Amino acid sequence: MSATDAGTDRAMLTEVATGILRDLCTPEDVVAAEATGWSDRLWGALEASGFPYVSVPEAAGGSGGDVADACALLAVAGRFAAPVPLAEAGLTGGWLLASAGLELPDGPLTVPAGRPGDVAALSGGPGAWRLTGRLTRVPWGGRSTRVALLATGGGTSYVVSAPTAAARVTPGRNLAAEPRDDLAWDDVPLAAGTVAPAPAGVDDLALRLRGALGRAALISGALARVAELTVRYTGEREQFGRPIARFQAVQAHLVTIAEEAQLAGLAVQVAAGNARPEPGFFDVAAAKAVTGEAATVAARASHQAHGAIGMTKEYELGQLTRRLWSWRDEFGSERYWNRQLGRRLAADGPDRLWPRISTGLGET
Amino acid sequence: MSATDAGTDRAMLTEVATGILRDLCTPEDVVAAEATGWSDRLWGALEASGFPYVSVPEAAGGSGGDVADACALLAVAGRFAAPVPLAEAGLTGGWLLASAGLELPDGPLTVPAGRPGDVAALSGGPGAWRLTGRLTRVPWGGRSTRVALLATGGGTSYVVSAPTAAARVTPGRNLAAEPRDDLAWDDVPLAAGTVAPAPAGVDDLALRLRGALGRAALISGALARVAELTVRYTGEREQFGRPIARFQAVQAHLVTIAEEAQLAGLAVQVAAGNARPEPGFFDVAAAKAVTGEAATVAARASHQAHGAIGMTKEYELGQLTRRLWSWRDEFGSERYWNRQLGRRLAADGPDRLWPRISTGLGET
Amino acid sequence: MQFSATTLSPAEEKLRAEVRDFLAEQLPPDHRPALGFAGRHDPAFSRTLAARGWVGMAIPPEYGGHGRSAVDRFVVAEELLAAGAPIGAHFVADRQTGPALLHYGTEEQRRRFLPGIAAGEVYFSLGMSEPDSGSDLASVRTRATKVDGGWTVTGTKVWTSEAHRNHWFAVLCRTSPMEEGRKHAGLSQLIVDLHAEGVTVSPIPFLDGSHHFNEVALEDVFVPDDMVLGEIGSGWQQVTSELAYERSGPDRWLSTFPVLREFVREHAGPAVRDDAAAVIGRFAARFWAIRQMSLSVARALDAGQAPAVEAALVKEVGTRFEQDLVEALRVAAETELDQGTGTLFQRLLAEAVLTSPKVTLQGGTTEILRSVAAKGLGS
Amino acid sequence: MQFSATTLSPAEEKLRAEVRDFLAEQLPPDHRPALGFAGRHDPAFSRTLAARGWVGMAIPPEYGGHGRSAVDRFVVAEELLAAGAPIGAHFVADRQTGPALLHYGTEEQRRRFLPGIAAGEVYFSLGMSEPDSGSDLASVRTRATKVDGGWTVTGTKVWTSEAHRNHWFAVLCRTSPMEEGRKHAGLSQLIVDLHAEGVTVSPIPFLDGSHHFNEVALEDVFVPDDMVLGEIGSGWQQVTSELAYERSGPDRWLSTFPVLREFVREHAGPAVRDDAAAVIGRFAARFWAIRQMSLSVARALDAGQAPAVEAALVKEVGTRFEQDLVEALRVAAETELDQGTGTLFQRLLAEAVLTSPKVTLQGGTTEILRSVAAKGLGS
Repeated sequence: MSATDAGTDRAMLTEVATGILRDLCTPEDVVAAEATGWSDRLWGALEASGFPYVSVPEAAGGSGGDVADACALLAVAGRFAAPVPLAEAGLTGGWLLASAGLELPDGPLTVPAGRPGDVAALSGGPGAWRLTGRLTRVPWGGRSTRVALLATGGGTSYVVSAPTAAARVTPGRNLAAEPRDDLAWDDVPLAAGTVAPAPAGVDDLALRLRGALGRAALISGALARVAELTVRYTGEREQFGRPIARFQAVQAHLVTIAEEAQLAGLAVQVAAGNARPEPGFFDVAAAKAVTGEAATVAARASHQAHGAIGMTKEYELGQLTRRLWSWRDEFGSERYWNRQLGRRLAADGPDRLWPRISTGLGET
Repeated sequence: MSATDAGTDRAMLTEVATGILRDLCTPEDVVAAEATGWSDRLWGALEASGFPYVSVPEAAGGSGGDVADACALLAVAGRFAAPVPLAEAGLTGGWLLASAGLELPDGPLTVPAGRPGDVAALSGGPGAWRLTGRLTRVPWGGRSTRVALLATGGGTSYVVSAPTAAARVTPGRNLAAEPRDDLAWDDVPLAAGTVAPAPAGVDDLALRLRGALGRAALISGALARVAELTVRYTGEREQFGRPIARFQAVQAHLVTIAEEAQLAGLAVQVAAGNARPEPGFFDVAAAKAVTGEAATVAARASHQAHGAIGMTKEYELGQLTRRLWSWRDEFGSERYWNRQLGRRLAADGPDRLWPRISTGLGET
Repeated sequence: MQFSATTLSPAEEKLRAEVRDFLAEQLPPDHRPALGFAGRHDPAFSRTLAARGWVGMAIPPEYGGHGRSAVDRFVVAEELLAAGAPIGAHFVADRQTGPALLHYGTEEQRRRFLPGIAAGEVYFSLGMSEPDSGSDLASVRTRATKVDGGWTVTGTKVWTSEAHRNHWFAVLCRTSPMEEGRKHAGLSQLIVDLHAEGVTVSPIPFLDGSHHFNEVALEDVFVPDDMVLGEIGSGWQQVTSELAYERSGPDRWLSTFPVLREFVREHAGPAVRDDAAAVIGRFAARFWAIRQMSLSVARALDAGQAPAVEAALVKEVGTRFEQDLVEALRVAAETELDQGTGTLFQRLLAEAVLTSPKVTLQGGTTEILRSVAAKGLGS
Repeated sequence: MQFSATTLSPAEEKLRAEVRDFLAEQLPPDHRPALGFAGRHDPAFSRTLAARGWVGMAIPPEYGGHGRSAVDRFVVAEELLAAGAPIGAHFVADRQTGPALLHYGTEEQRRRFLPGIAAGEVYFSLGMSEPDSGSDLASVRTRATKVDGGWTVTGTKVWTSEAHRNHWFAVLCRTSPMEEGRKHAGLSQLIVDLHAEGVTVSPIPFLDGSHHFNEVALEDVFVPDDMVLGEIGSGWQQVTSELAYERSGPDRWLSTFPVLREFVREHAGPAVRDDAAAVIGRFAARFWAIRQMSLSVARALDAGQAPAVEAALVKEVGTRFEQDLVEALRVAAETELDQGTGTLFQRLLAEAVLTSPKVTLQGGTTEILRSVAAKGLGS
């Protein structure tokens, strides 16, 4: 897939990605990958087509395209519950490395989740950098080749492509058994070409915004699928002699799910579409808050509408809702982003509130 | 009505009160009283039967009975949306005066709502006390003869029976048009026998707990009536050829209302029954929080089940819900009490949580 | 069913800026905002707005209107509502009656009514609800009997907004007896002069004490043949499509916005409490997202689509959202409510608490909307 | 419908104190609490508890039980649940099968099963749900055919809790063909040995990865006549009254209590944040009030009443409350969830998030309960 396609034809991008995932990421494949949270075959196919580095410029070794392309791709990944670190690649880790002119690695790349207490510091100076750091719950941390991170050295901020082979790994997982591993480096020497000063605007907040937008995109895709599954199930399943979708109580669930799924999908589309090139604070905060709440509300309604069948670990619904329950908290929960957003809006004052809500133009 | 009856036969007390209110406080009477928030005829009848000072000992000029009797009476008053300051009489104002050995006044008595910024201070000393104070949103403040309040003088706390005739009155009202007036005294001389030192345990918190319990009792009575009205209306009203109570969506509302009304009623019964003689902090905080939330949830569901008819000012439902929307905030909203309660429970630590929830014995 | 993100064109943004400038001139900084389209009936404001071309935007120029797109109308409506402008006089005629006349009216009716509507001078009410008919419109009992040159109408309509101030109302009535199994047949719409002989308008005092709704009794009211709207016998189809117009506009989710803005005013500055900040952020985020849904319906209408399910979803989510907002602000404020005293925020909140129950009932209850939407989802 | 406040007698309080002392001895201070009655299957604990007389409390002494009141059972159950004790082995037999055998069983069946149940040694599962039958129990397809000396049963049951660990299950099956208009007739209950020939138990892995539920396939399983529970043809009536037992006990609202307690532990002390305090206070207050509702049902049962509507209300409000609690704690915690790492609170919260969807489905869905309750309210 060439960069031009990725940038100009988002529909084709999602179509191709959907094709690959439909073949290689069936619900059975997702169940099979559960033990490790990882599908080698799927990652290989995605890598071969250049999907991990969509939105990273071709000049930097990526596949081209923009933030909206990356989010469209992540919505597809969310829909299929893909057990690979796609959100950690181009939109976040790839962006970070490319922004500093560092090389994209072979094999999976990941990023820190920006959790309280995470630290990364450099010592030694140019040509002899050494990394000491401790990062918690890094997505696919133990499975990745490198972690793209920001570290301070002598008061300056650097982008680092840190080798996971040199880290101590303490495995963890989220509710969907996706790897979330603690990584620690103790005074580890870094190879030449893996450290570079962070350009202006490339900082913790910018990375956090991209991380949050990526999770919002995954959530929106999963919710679209939850909505489809629930419509299908309630249309087929009969009780008391008619499809349960005819009962008012079930209709209420269906409508709730549809609303939340649509709100989530639109929020991500708008936030991603407004990125030029960086995603804006208001857009991302609002999109993550809206998708987080949507995940909660729609997951509850879909389980209620499905009844017992939805709670088997193998049924597709459960694969999706377990991810929704995890992704909503990662890179900031809805409460976190609501609070951040509210602080900013309160600081801006009442007369800027409506202009901010009503603009679709991505002011930050 | 003798004190013995009031104390020993709560069922008779509520039966007699219900009889009076059924006659003198019909929905039409409540509408008619709306302009002033006051029914002279009803107050006269209640006074003649000794109802205002239920729970104040006979020795102090009251009608006897206990806190649970007073709350049972207030539940009846709430049910009929009675436009008189019954909750401000025996349970709160009467208790305050009697506790300090002061005389109960002729005519309505009220108490401060304990709002932020309220102040009351004494100067002058025994025999020549003077009052300076500013109280906001005092229930029936302008309509009452006296306000029972706590004021500080020379570092000591006193109970005062303050004359409203000497106060500047700024009228206000709550959402149900019940008077909530600001009162101000500027260095007003107080008559002999209207000031006395506050005994131990008679303080702002104790008054606030009684005020909150009174509101909870009013709410529980109003909710019981809201539940009845909604069951009746949805059983009679037909749409699409059958009573709307047969639709699942309406059933959901009916069940919600019943649950909240029952929770509210039980919470008040338990909190009042546990008072021996003082209502406990946990009980009152929990009862006011539960009834406040119940008011919100049940009012919304009852309006949704009733449709348009519920929103005419004259229909009984609206008279009740407007009171619910006001009472839930008075003497501390559910959020206020949730927070106070949570602070206390957090301070007590995790191992005291279950014993505190499961005891019915009114520890404070 | 699909909502697609859309952004405003430069021309649409320019229109917005013009409306904002206009409102900044027209509304004093300390004006008490109206909550929703029914908030205040102000003919002078309606005429001034019309003079700028912002009433009758859906009406073609040959009838005195402006032939503007659904998105342009959306932009004007959202600015008016966010500012709490007093649009109660013309809004129903503009949103509902104008399009109905364009769809179903005779040429003569269009020439008679549309220019006045577009001028912000002719105001309509809706004559649908009756004492015994709520969501089940087919059960209306108002009856029109054919007489020479017209119809004689007898019956009672309730919840007729502003009937005491408006000029006309479109009355849904039975023009032939109900037949078993065909209860939607035999209904028609007549345009009735609210000042005609036999029409008695009585107030229905609303919860907050305001006079907005009325009972309108019709006793042998003569309605000439040329005041029949659409086909005799097609009233139910016409009215249910009218309900669709009501569903997804900014009036369905912006009514209580001014209360949030005033809450922000009370908490403005960098030292906002965590829980107040969380409420502000949550509702700002949802306003932003719901607005996108609603805007995308307008865009779809301009593209010639018929997004009925989408419109029902927007209304269902929007009106519940309005109530949730009021409740969340009430909890966060921890204050006592009084319509007459306190800060502007406190007074608006009191008004919103009293009026918000109606928003999930107008234009199809939550339950009806869910049924419409759920059926659409399954197909 | 009426709930009345009730307090515990000194004897009942003494029982509570004994149970608390027992649990303090049995459960190490750092034990991971089980969430709800299905939380952990521990035969040793069940036997120890039974030795204290706290299993089979509803069973009369002549069958090895203790003939205690509903309130006594309530007190024991709430203490066990609040402490997160591992009661999964005996709980269903104790709550459901014991009373069913007392009501419907033959003298022989009672003598055979009740002493073992009361000893905490004989465990039952429930055989109601099938792949195509959820709340609509009349649609079960498992079929029993009369043969010499008994019945041959064929069919598949799903969601059979702990079938891989328990001894028996009571199977609802069709013993005569469904007749049009009488779909509840022709159903019966048979007591089936989970280790009988033709019984195959396969795990249904639950969302949280645990093995609790099973599919139980029955292929020509022979059940002797003396294992028919109650009357042939009365299965539906028996089972629906069994559902009533399920409805209002402490197991319906206490499952997630240990998560709240651990949240308090994380925030213990005088400097608790406002929003954490508000969550703690809100849920403590509702626990206190819901407990009173549930207790009042137990008291009514002891007074010989049949509070079916009340029980449905308690379950409906209680199970939704459990889910609300989990969600509110999740929001307040602002943490990522992992069943295997973090503090005890975090691990329990992760478990609760994964398991809480089931609580509004077991023992009658929220929708069914609302229908039961709403009908009762109207009468």
